[in-house]
Amino acid sequence: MSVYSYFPGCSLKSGATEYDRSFRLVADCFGIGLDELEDWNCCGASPAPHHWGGDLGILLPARNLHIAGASHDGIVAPCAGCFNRLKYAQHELSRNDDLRRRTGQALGQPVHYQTDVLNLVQLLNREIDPEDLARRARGRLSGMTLGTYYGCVLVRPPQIVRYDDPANPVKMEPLLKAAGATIPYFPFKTECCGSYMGLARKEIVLRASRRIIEVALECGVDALVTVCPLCYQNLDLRQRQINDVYGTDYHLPVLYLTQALGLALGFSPEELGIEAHAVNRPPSAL
Amino acid sequence: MIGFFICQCGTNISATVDTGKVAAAAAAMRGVAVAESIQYTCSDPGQATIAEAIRGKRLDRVVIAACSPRMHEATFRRALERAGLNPFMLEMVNIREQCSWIHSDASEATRKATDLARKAVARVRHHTPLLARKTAAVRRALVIGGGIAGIQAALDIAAAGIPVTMVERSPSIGGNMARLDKTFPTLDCSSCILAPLMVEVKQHENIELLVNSEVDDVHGYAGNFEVDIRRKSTCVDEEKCTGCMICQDKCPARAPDDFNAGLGSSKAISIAFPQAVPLIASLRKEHCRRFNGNKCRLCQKLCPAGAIDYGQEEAVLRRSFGAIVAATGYDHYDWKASYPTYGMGMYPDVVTSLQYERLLSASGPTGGRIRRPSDGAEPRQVVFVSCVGSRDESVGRPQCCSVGCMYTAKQAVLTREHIPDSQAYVFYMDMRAGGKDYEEFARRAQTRYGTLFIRGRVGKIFPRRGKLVVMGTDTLAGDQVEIEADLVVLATGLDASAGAGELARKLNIACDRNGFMTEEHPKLRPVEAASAGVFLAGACQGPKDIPATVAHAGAAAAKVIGMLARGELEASPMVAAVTESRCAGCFKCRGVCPFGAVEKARLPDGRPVARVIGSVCRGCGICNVACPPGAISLNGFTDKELIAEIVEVLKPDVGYRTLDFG
Amino acid sequence: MIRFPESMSAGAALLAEIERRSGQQVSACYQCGRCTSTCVAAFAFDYPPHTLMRLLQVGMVREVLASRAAQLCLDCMTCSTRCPMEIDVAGVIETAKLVADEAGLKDTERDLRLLRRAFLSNVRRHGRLHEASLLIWFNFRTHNFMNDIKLVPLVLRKKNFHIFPPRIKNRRQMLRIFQEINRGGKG
Amino acid sequence: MTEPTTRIIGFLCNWCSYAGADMAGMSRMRQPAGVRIIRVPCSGRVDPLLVLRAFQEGADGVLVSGCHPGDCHYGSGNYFARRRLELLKRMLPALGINPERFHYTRVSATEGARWAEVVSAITERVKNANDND
Ligand SMILES: Cc1cc2nc3c(=O)[nH]c(=O)nc-3n(C[C@H](O)[C@H](O)[C@H](O)COP(=O)(O)OP(=O)(O)OC[C@H]3O[C@@H](n4cnc5c(N)ncnc54)[C@H](O)[C@@H]3O)c2cc1C
Ligand SMILES: Cc1cc2nc3c(=O)[nH]c(=O)nc-3n(C[C@H](O)[C@H](O)[C@H](O)COP(=O)(O)OP(=O)(O)OC[C@H]3O[C@@H](n4cnc5c(N)ncnc54)[C@H](O)[C@@H]3O)c2cc1C
Ligand code: SF4
Ligand code: SF4
Ligand code: SF4
Ligand code: SF4
Ligand code: SF4
Ligand code: SF4
Ligand code: SF4
Ligand code: SF4
Repeated sequence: MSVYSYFPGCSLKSGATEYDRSFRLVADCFGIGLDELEDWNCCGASPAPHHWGGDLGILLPARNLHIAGASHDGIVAPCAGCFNRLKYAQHELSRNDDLRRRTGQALGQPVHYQTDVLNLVQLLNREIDPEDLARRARGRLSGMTLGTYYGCVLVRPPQIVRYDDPANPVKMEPLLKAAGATIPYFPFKTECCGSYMGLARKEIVLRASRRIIEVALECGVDALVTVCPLCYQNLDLRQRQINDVYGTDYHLPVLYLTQALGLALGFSPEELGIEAHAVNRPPSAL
Repeated sequence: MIGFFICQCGTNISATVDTGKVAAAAAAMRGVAVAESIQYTCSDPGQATIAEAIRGKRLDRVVIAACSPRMHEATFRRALERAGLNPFMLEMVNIREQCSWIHSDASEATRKATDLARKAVARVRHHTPLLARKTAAVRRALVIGGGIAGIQAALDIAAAGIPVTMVERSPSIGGNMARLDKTFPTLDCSSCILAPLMVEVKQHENIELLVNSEVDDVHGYAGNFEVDIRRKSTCVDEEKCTGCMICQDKCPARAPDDFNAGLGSSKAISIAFPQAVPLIASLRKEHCRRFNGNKCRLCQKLCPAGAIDYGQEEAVLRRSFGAIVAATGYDHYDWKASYPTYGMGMYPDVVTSLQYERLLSASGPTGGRIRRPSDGAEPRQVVFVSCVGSRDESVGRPQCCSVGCMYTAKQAVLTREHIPDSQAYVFYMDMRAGGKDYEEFARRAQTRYGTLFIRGRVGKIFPRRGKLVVMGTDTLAGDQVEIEADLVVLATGLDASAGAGELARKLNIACDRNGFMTEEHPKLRPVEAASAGVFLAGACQGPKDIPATVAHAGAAAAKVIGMLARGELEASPMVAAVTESRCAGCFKCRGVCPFGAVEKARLPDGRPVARVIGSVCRGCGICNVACPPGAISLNGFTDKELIAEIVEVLKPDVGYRTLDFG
Repeated sequence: MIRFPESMSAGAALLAEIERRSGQQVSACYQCGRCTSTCVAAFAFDYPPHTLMRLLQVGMVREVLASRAAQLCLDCMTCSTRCPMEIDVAGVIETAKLVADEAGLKDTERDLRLLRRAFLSNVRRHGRLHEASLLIWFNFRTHNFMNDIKLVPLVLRKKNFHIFPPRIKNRRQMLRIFQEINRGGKG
Repeated sequence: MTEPTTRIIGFLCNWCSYAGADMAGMSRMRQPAGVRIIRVPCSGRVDPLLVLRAFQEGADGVLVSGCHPGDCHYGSGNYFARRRLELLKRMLPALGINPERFHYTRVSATEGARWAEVVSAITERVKNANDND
C-alpha cells in the first residue's frame, strides 16, 4: 500500500471540510494511505507571494516540504492552490542557492525540499485503475453529465506545475468516465473564477464565476467538478450572490472530484457532505 | 616563363606605389622573363602589350599587378586566351584597392606591393591549365507539383520547345488555386483564369502529365538526373475513362471530400472536381467496399468505357531530365491541436479560410450560397480571425503567412456581396497589404463594404445559444470585445506541403525552419535551389500570393530554359578534383559537401573512391580541408598554391619582426 | 503627452528592474491584446493588461506601479498562457506590484492591501488561516459589516467546521520565517 | 619608418570579406600596412594547417574573415570554418602561440568601414600580444 504525506491546507480544515472527508473516504476505498503532515502551516495562498519581495510565498510552503521529508511516497495537496505553492517553492528552491540558504536559516537546519509533490488528480490517476473503478461504481453517476473545471493554479504555470495540458487539461476525465459520467467538451475548464477577490472585489468574482456557470449550462452539464476549494467557494457558495446581481436563476451543483467519485462508489450525499453545499439540490440523477 | 606587368592606373596606383621599383624587383624573381610597368593595363594598348610579350617571349604564365581581381580578372583572362594562352595561367595582384588606395606612405606601400608581387609569382608557378568542361544535358525538364506554379513553369518551358514531364500527386492539377472562389485584388474568378491553363497543360504536345504520381528517387546531377516516378494504383485506366461520372453517381461508398476541404462528402470512386484535369475518375481503396471485404463491383459493372481495373498495380517509371523544378506549394496549417481556446474543431461553425472559399464558390458544396455547416442557416454576423498559426511563438510559428490579410479582406468583401445585410468583422494585428493595388482593396473592404476591422487578437471562442461568442480585444479602443457570431472564419497559416522535406532530401536541397524549400540567395537567386539544376517555383519556397507565384514560376522556367537551351552545360573548371591514388575512400568529403557534388565510385580493382561531379561542384573547397590524406583538392586554390603564397609573402626582410618559436 | 526620449530614460532603471526580476522581455510584446481578451479582472482595471505592457515599453513605469490594475490582477496567469509571444504577462504585473510596494506606493486599492496583510498576519500569528476571523476583521476595517455575512450560515452547516482559529505548535519557527523575510529586505 | 611592420596574414573569402576589403579601398580608408591578404573562395577552404603554416613562417598574426551567418555564398562554408577555427584557437596555447595573434571575424561585401576597423583593431592586438604571458 502506498502511503502519502497528506497536506490538507487551511481550507480543508475550515470551509472545505467535506472535501477532506470525501477524500479520506475515497482514499480508503482504494487502499491509499494518508498520513497527515505533522504541524503543517498555511502555504501562504495568494497573498504571500505578493508581499515582502515575494519570498514569503516560498518560505511558507518550504516548511511543509521540509516536514514531509522523504518518509512517504510523496506529499499530496488536494487544494489546487496549496499544490501550486508547493510546486512553486520546490522550483525556486532548486534553482536559487541564496533562497535555499535563507530557508535553512529560518528552519534551523538545511531544508529538504525534493519530496514528490502531487495534486489530488495526479494521486488518483496514479493509484486508481479506471477499470477497477468502473467495476466498483454503482452507477450513481451514470447518465450524469459533468463539467470538469480545472481552474488556474492546478495547471499554471505549466513549466512549474508540469501537469496536464495547460490549455486543455484532461486528467480528471478518465476517472469520471470510469465512474459512469458523461463529460462534454467544456470550453471554460481553465477560465479563472475570480480567485481570492471575493471579499474585497466581489464584482470580479461574480462576473467571472457567472460566465463559467453560464457556459457550463450551455454545455448541458448537470454539475461542475472541481478540485479547488476557492473555485468551489466562488462557484457554489456565491451562486446566490450571482443570481442576486445578475437576475439569473442558477442552481448548478458544484462537486469536489472526490465527492463525485464517492457518489459513484455508493456513499450517500450526506456522507460526502454534499447536502451542506449551497446548491444542495441533488442533480436529477442522484 | 613568367611575364610580370604592373599597372599605374594613371596615378591611382603610381602616386603611392613606385611601379618601376616593383617591376625591377620582379624582374629579379625566379622565372620572370619580362617585367613591365604599364600606364593603363586594361586599355586596348595595355592588353596589346601583354599579348605581344606572351607571343614574343613565349610566356606561359602571367602576373598582373593592378586593381582587384574582382574588377578585371575576367578581362585579362580573355586577353590571355586571345593571345593563345590558357586563361587560367593568370595571377592578379591587388595593389590598388588593397594597397595604393589605403596607404599614404609610399615606401611602405611599395614594399607591400613588392611582397604581394613575390607571392603572386610564387603562386603562378603552380598553376596548371584548366579547361572549362562541357557536359551534355538532357533536354527535358521535370516539374514536380501541378498548382499554378507548376502549370506556369511547365507551359513556359514547353513554349521554348523543351519537353516537360509534370508529376502531380493528387488526381488533378490545379492545386490550391483551383479551390479558391474569387481572387484579390481584382476579384476575378479563380477557376475562370486557371482552367484554360490547366487544359493547355493537358493538351500541350511538349508536356507529359502524370497525375496520381510521386517522385520516388532522384539520382544523377545537373544535366543528367535519373528520376523514378511512382504511379499510384487508382483502379481506373486513364486511357479509357471518359469522365462520364456514372461510377461516382452510383458508388454506394462515401469518402471524405478533400477538394472541398472536408465540407460535404464524396465517393470512393470519384472525379476530384468538375473542372479536374485530367477528367478521369480515381478509386480510393481505403474507402471502397470491394477492397474492404464486401462484394460491391458496381462501378465496374456500370462503367460504359470498361475503364475499371481492380487489379491495376503501382508502376515505377524511370525518366531522364536535365533540370528539375519543384513546385509543391503549400498545405493548410492544421490549427486544431494548437488552439484549444478556439474549440479545437469542436464547433462546426468555426471554419478555416479554405473551407470558407469552398462555401463561397459556386462549385462548392453549397453551390456558392454561404451556409453554416451546423444547420445550413445563412449567417449574418461573420467574424474573421487573422494570424491563426502565424506570428505566434507560443505554437512555434513566428512567420507571417503573407496572404492572410489580403484573402481575409477579400472574403469579407465577398461576404457582403453574397449577403447584403451581413456584417463582417476582422480581427487583425497589422494589415499587410504590400502589393500593387492591395492597400486600396483593403480600404474598399472597409469603406465600401462596411467591414469592421478590429485591431487585436482573439482569445477565446465558445458557443452560446446557437451562436459563437468571440472574445477579443480592440487594442485601439483599449477594451475587451465580445461578438456573437453566426460563423467564424480562421485565417490559418500556410505550411510547406506534406512531404516537402522528404522530397527536398531526395533533391539534395535544404528546407528552412518552417519547412519551406530554401533558395540559394534570398534576393539574387530566388529560384535557384542550392543543388545545381534544381529550381523552385511558387509557394514551396515560402508563402506567396498568385501574382508572386506566377512571377516566381516564370523566373524558374527562364532559368531552366537558359540552362537547357544549348544542350550542354559549361562547368567552371575551378572545381574540386580527386587524386584517386591517394583517396582512402573515407568519404569525409562527401559528408561535408553542401551540394552533394561528391559521389561514390569504384576503381576497376573494386576500391571505393570519391569522385567529384564537375557540373555540380561549386568550388567552395570545404572538402579540400576535410580530406585526411589530402586527396581531394580545389583547382585554382590547391594547398600548394596557398602555401606558396604564405611562404613567399612572409620571406624575412630587413625591418620585419618575426615570431620566435621556442 | 509622452516625450521621447525623456520618458524612456526616466523609466529605464525601473523597467530594467522589472525585466530582471520577472525574467521577461517587455519589448517582445507586439500589442496584440490577447492577454486582455480573456482577463476576467480587466474590466475593473484602470489600464488593461496589454496597455500595461505598452506603458512599460514607452517608459511610463510609474503609471504601471501606481495603477489599480497591478493591485487587482489575480495572478491567474491566463494572460501568460495565451500570449503569442510567450511573455509571462502575469509575472510582469506581479513584479510591478512588488516593486510598487517596495517603492512605497500605497495609495491604490488600500482594501486589497489590507486584506493581504491581514491574511498574512493571521498566518504569522497562528501558522494557519482562519477564514471567519479574517472576514470579520476585514469587514470591520472596511466598515462594510454585512459583506458576505449571509455566507456564514452556509459555511457553518459543514461538519467539523472550526469556530476557533487552529494553531500550529512550532510558532517560533513561523516567526523565524517572517523574520527571515524581513531581513531579506524590503518588508 | 620607425616601427617595424606587424605582418598579418589575412585569409579572406572571395564573396564577402575580400569584396569588403575592396570596398574599404574604394572608400580610401587608411589602414595599417602590415596585412597581406590571401584570397580564398570561402572561409570553409581555410585549413587550420594553413594558419599554422603562416605562424611557422613568421607571421605575427593571422586573420580569417568570412561571411556573416546566413550569408555564405556556399550556404554552410562559414559554419565549417567556425567549427574548425574555434578548435584551432583552443589548441594554439599548447603550440606556444598566443591566441591573441589569431582572429576569426566576419565582414560583408559592403562593410568597408568595418573591414578598416577590423584591420586596425587586430593589428593593435597582435602588436600588443605578449608572448610571455
Ligand atoms: C484561403 C486562401 C485564399 C487565397 N486567396 C488568394 C487570392 O485571392 N489571390 C491570390 O493571389 N492568392 C490567394 N491565395 C494564395 C494562393 O492560393 C497561392 O498563391 C497559390 O495557390 C500558390 O500556388 P502553388 O502552385 O505554389 O501551390 P499549390 O497551389 O499548393 O500547388 C501545389 C501542387 O503541388 C502538388 N504537390 C504537393 N506536393 C507534391 C509532391 N510531393 N509530389 C507531387 N505533387 C505535389 C499539390 O497536390 C498541388 O497540386 C489564397 C490562399 C489561401 C490559403
Ligand atoms: C529607401 C529604400 C530602401 C530599400 N531597401 C531595400 C532592402 O533593404 N531590401 C530590398 O529587398 N529592397 C529594398 N528596397 C527596394 C529596392 O530598392 C528595389 O526593389 C529595387 O531597387 C528595384 O530594382 P529595379 O531595377 O526594378 O529599379 P531601379 O533600381 O529603380 O532601376 C531602374 C533603372 O532604370 C533607369 N531608368 C529609368 N527610366 C529609364 C528610361 N526611360 N530609360 C533608360 N533607363 C531608365 C534608372 O536610371 C535606373 O538605373 C528599398 C527601397 C528604398 C526606396
Ligand atoms: S587594370 Fe585596373 S588598375 Fe589598371 S588601369 Fe585598368 S582599372 Fe586601373
Ligand atoms: S471510370 Fe468509367 S464510369 Fe467512371 S468516369 Fe470513367 S468512364 Fe465514367
Ligand atoms: S467497387 Fe463499389 S464501393 Fe468500390 S468504388 Fe466501385 S462502386 Fe464504389
Ligand atoms: S498575412 Fe496577415 S493574417 Fe497572415 S500572418 Fe501575416 S499579418 Fe497575419
Ligand atoms: S575525404 Fe579524401 S580520402 Fe576521403 S573519400 Fe574524400 S577524397 Fe577520398
Ligand atoms: S569544392 Fe565544395 S562543392 Fe566542390 S566538391 Fe568540394 S565541397 Fe563540394
Ligand atoms: S493574471 Fe492578471 S492580468 Fe493576467 S489574466 Fe489574470 S487577472 Fe488578468
Ligand atoms: S498577449 Fe503578449 S504580445 Fe499580446 S499584447 Fe499581451 S503581452 Fe503583448
